[in-house]
Amino acid sequence: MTLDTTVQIELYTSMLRVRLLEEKVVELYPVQEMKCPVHLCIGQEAIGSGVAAHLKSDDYLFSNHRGHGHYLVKGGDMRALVAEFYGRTTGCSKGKGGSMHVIDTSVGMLGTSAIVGGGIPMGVGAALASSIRGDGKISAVFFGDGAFDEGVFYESYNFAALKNLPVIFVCENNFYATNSTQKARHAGSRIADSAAGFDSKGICVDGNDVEAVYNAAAEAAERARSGKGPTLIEALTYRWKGHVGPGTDFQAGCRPEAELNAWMEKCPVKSYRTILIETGVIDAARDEEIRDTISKEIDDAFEFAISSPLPTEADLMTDLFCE
Amino acid sequence: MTLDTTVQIELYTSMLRVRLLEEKVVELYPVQEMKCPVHLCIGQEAIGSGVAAHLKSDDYLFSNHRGHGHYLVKGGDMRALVAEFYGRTTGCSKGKGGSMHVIDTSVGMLGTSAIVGGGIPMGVGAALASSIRGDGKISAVFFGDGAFDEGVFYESYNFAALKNLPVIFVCENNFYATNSTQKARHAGSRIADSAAGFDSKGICVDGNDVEAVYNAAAEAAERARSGKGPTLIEALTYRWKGHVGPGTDFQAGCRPEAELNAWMEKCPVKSYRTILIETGVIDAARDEEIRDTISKEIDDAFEFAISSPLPTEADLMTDLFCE
Amino acid sequence: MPWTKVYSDRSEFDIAVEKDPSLRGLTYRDAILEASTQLLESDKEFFIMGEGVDDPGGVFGTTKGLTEKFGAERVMDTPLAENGITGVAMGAALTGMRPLLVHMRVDFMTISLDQIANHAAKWRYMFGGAINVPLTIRAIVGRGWGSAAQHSQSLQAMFTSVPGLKVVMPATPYDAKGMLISSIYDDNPVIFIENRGLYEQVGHVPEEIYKVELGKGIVRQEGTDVTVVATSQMVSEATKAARALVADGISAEVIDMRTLVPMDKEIVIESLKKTGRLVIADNGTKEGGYSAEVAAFVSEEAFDLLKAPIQRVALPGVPTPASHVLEAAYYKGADDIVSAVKRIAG
Amino acid sequence: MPWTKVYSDRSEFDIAVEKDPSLRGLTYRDAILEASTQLLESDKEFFIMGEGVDDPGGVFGTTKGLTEKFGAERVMDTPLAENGITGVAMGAALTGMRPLLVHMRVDFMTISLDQIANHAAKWRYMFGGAINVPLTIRAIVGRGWGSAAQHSQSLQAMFTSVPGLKVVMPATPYDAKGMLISSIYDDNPVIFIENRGLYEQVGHVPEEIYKVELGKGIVRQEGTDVTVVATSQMVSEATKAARALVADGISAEVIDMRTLVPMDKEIVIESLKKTGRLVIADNGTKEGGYSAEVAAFVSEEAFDLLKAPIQRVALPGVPTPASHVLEAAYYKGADDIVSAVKRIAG
Ligand SMILES: Cc1ncc(C[n+]2csc(CCOP(=O)(O)OP(=O)(O)O)c2C)c(N)n1
Ligand SMILES: Cc1ncc(C[n+]2csc(CCOP(=O)(O)OP(=O)(O)O)c2C)c(N)n1
Ligand SMILES: [Mg+2]
Ligand SMILES: [Mg+2]
Repeated sequence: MTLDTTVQIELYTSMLRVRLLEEKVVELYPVQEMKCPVHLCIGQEAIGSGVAAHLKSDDYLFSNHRGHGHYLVKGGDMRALVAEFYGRTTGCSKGKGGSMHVIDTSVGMLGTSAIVGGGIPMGVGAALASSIRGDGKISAVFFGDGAFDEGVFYESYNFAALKNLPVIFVCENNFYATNSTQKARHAGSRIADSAAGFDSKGICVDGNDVEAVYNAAAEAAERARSGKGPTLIEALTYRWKGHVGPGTDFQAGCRPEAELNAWMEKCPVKSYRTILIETGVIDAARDEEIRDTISKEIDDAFEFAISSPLPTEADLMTDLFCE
Repeated sequence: MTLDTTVQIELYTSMLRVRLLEEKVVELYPVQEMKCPVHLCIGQEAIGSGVAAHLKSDDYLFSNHRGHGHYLVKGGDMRALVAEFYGRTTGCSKGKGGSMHVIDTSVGMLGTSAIVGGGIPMGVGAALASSIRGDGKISAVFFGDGAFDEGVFYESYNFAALKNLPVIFVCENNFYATNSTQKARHAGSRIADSAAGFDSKGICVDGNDVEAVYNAAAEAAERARSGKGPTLIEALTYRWKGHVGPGTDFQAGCRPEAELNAWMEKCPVKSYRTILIETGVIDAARDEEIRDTISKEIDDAFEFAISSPLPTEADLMTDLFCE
Repeated sequence: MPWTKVYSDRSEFDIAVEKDPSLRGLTYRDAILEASTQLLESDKEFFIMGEGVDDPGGVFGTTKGLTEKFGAERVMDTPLAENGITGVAMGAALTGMRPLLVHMRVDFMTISLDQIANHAAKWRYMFGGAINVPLTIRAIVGRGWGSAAQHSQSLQAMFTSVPGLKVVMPATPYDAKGMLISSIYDDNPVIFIENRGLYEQVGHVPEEIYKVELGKGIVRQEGTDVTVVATSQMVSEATKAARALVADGISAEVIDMRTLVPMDKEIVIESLKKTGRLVIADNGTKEGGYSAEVAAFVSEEAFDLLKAPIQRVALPGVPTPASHVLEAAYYKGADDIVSAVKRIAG
Repeated sequence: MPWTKVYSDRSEFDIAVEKDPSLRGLTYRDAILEASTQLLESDKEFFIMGEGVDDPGGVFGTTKGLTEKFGAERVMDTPLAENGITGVAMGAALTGMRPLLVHMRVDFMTISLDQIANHAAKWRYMFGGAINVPLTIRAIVGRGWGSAAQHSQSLQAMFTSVPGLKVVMPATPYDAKGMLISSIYDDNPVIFIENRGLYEQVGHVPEEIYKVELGKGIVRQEGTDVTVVATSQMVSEATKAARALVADGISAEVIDMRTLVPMDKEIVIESLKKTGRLVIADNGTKEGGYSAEVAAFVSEEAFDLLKAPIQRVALPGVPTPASHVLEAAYYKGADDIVSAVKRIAG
């Protein structure tokens, strides 16, 4: 299916926005003013962008420790995100969560769990709520191949399929959980196929091809909205940076450098840019324009964050219970 | 494959022994001297008998709340089992476990967990130990269709398949977890098929046909002993009594009476007896003889139990830690 | 007030009704069922899920008939997948619904502790108050019948040790209903703990929907010599003990904590001002149990009021044994409270 | 004795070595690594499993290089499946092997609490002593760097509240090695808790295999005015505090509990006989924490020795916040111990 150019530009912009934000984090992290671990999704941007294109603002999204991208593509406020990296009161979590815990309820982004697999059942629960209410909303939940190891994935998928809930499971298979390969953890190797065990639908897709992801998500969203239950999207991709932090990890022996290089060749942003330019959807000038707009937004967000107030000791005991 | 008559008689005797023991429990339970919940396996005897026929005395077995039969077929001491029902110091767990917690380490029966699914990873762990030691032992772990709901099943099977461990997973699918049907809990319906997701082997078998179970277990044991990893046996069967206690449950609306009746027609013990008599493996007299021997053993076990001492208060604080 | 009264058995309540015919007797079990029914009737955002909630027996009777009445979508049986299902309930709560998750036995909640302790308890704080978790989990604790180690724990301490969970243990039918309703309408995760030994207990329960404020203890029996701080089923044991102690000339004040977290420290301190002596009666394990926190806070914040050592009446530090002889030795009751009081009473 | 000494920083140890060149300095991290290495070398029944144990970084360095040296079967990376893997380790232990399961962060153990609390803790008692569970689980706790609510808990109270688990928290490199070896050879399940803040700490560690008996506390610093009972990383904070208090003319005795369960009550009581004053310093949450049990047992069994309220220095009852400002306010140290001592010191 050929996409509308508006959609194409949106997808490109969405990916680029995540990429440039993350690159800014890479640039500024060494200053040590973002005093929390950061898990970057550089190299994996196509997945969130392709899926989120099918989510309405009041649909739900749940994510994990590697959640900056998901937050942004769902429409989360960038200023509040960056302020959270900086531990400020203006952060989306008032500085209490840090980079691993970002939220924007105004756009249905209901949080990220840094416990591997922890967010999955919540996505199903939000879908259950929609199903009971009959409000037509759907949920998407993002998790890694590591989360596929966890029993909670199995329990959650079974429940979603059993009850035909409107939820999209998006497994970003980057072949590693920290430094442990998928082979070292999974007896089988085809994550998407496991949907068959639940008499449900699995789709394995090139996670670096944003249109492929878009198309898979279109089908999944359609299934969700029409009462056909969950879909398991397995999107194959690769993380460029180390598991945590702004640096690469091959030097430390975590992964083969050649493997990284091969995947960098398949950069989702760059390759889509090439396609869009080659097919005349955008030209270099338009690309510059898009980048410029994003860069300004990012600069503004960082400025906002850095100039925002830090919490004070008095904030320590607040926010535990809702009165 | 036609079985050796010795094996056939052993299988028959093994099932009958479990059946008669359980029937004795049914008879005496109302006296209220067995002061603990009992989960009877009447109707399901063929599974344990068929599988255990392939286990050596030093192979391992793990079981669940419905474990009397597994204990017996593995060679567990009957006196100690019954004494445990009666909460005596001579019980296999010195009265501390009750009917749900029986053990006989001398025959590799390493315990039963009453937490649904709880025993499954232990069976895998024992197999891991055998694999590390290279001692040639295998493990069998028995669990119900209810345990298939639990993430721990998934995690355990994945690990066993990943590491090619010598373990047999025996799922006794009696279609109910307490009063909840399999349909109400599983999105898929073919438990055995789920082994495919782990690139492993699943076998679905008529759990009321002891020779069918025997043959499936032969294959599973062979796989385990020859380094081919786990096998998932799904044995279809039915529980005759209520989930817990000696009575039937259809009166309370837990299950359709007709369903029970249909399954009672397929009684594993009776139908095998018919086959053995029809094929001349045993005659009525031999059958009587077998029953007699078993009945004596059972009477002896109950006498032993009832005449054994109860614990005293002083026993309360012992056995927590090994000094 | 009729609802502050603890009736140790049915006959006591019958006598009370003779005196005051306006009293409406309901068992603890039926109080839970009534609260659930009324919430289902009145609030579309409320629903119930749990293993066996649609069972003919209905989780010891507390959910009996609800699925027939309200449908399987609002009173939903679930697979045996405690961690996943807890996360599902939590996810629904995050969208603003008010799920009630039911566990037949608290023992199974250890499987879902990740969702409870790492997620439900932390979600609000971790996101700086941006979202609430109006999830209530009913946890049934207490003595079985030879049920042994894995089916009769009382794990309140596991929950009270995690900041972010409200933990309540109503001791009377009146409170069971009122506190269940309050828990559902509390925007925080609440662990609602019921001792199954209380299900047959009868007390006055108004027919209408009402709330009992969380976080407030209540004096069940006034006294001047010793304070007995009790939880759940130990409250009626404590009232029995207080009655027995009269014969020894000892006046015991019985406080029903009702809510374990947040703790009503004030009510304990006020009582100690009178009595100066403290016995804590809880049906959890003694070492590391909830009774430890009560003792600790008093020894820290109200030490000067104490005239004698604190005493704890709680379960010994072993798993529950099966044999009835051992079970009898394991569990504690009014006698043990009486002994504890006597050890420190003047 | 050189091994009873707590060196708050590297320079202190360097000075000690100048005086006694026979001292062998090792970090806490390397002490764990050395114990693990020697056990792998000497005992075929011992093996290690856990997420990332074969990582180039080696679980904060504590398992570094072991897989290369001993093979992936004896030092085994595992899937992220904490409950299942715990059961697997337990199953191996039931056959008599001595597995060491490693958790990079204790937070993940909530997922496996069923296997820990319902199974490992209960298996021996529940089967009347017929079988042992020689399983050791290393749980890493403590402060991160903006790691927030789900990656920096100190959940010792979750384990101490369940009968059947031994719980240890070595505070020095010497004890880390000796207690790890003792834990492995203990036939009971042991939760071996390490505060990552200790990894860089250096102390004397003998080269040979040796054991440090579980269940015994140790006096790290003698004193006469007040007893500071501390755990793990709070031990060095307490020694610092004791040193600071000298200036105020206060002599503090510092007790390192080392083993939380079973608790060495004797050592606390003996100290209180001298001091009559108690401060408890633990890096878990205060409410419902391990510090509560210490306070409770003292107020119950040694009340008459107390001359002043007990004080607890422990974490406030909220999840760990991320922002460094809040983190700084959240964690406790020597200063807080000094203040607590001063509040009650005569
Ligand atoms: C339950 C749990 N176990 C372990 C960890 C430590 N941990 C954090 S992220 C991670 C890897 C997760 O891998 P994956 O799910 O594939 O996501 P990715 O990092 O590749 O995006 C691990 C092991 C954790 N946070 N939670
Ligand atoms: C984790 C857990 N959840 C719930 C229960 C309560 N329970 C005990 S047995 C049982 C049913 C188990 O069904 P299945 O595994 O099919 O075994 P069956 O009883 O049919 O033999 C349930 C729900 C439990 N013991 N453990
Ligand atoms: Mg990954
Ligand atoms: Mg079943």
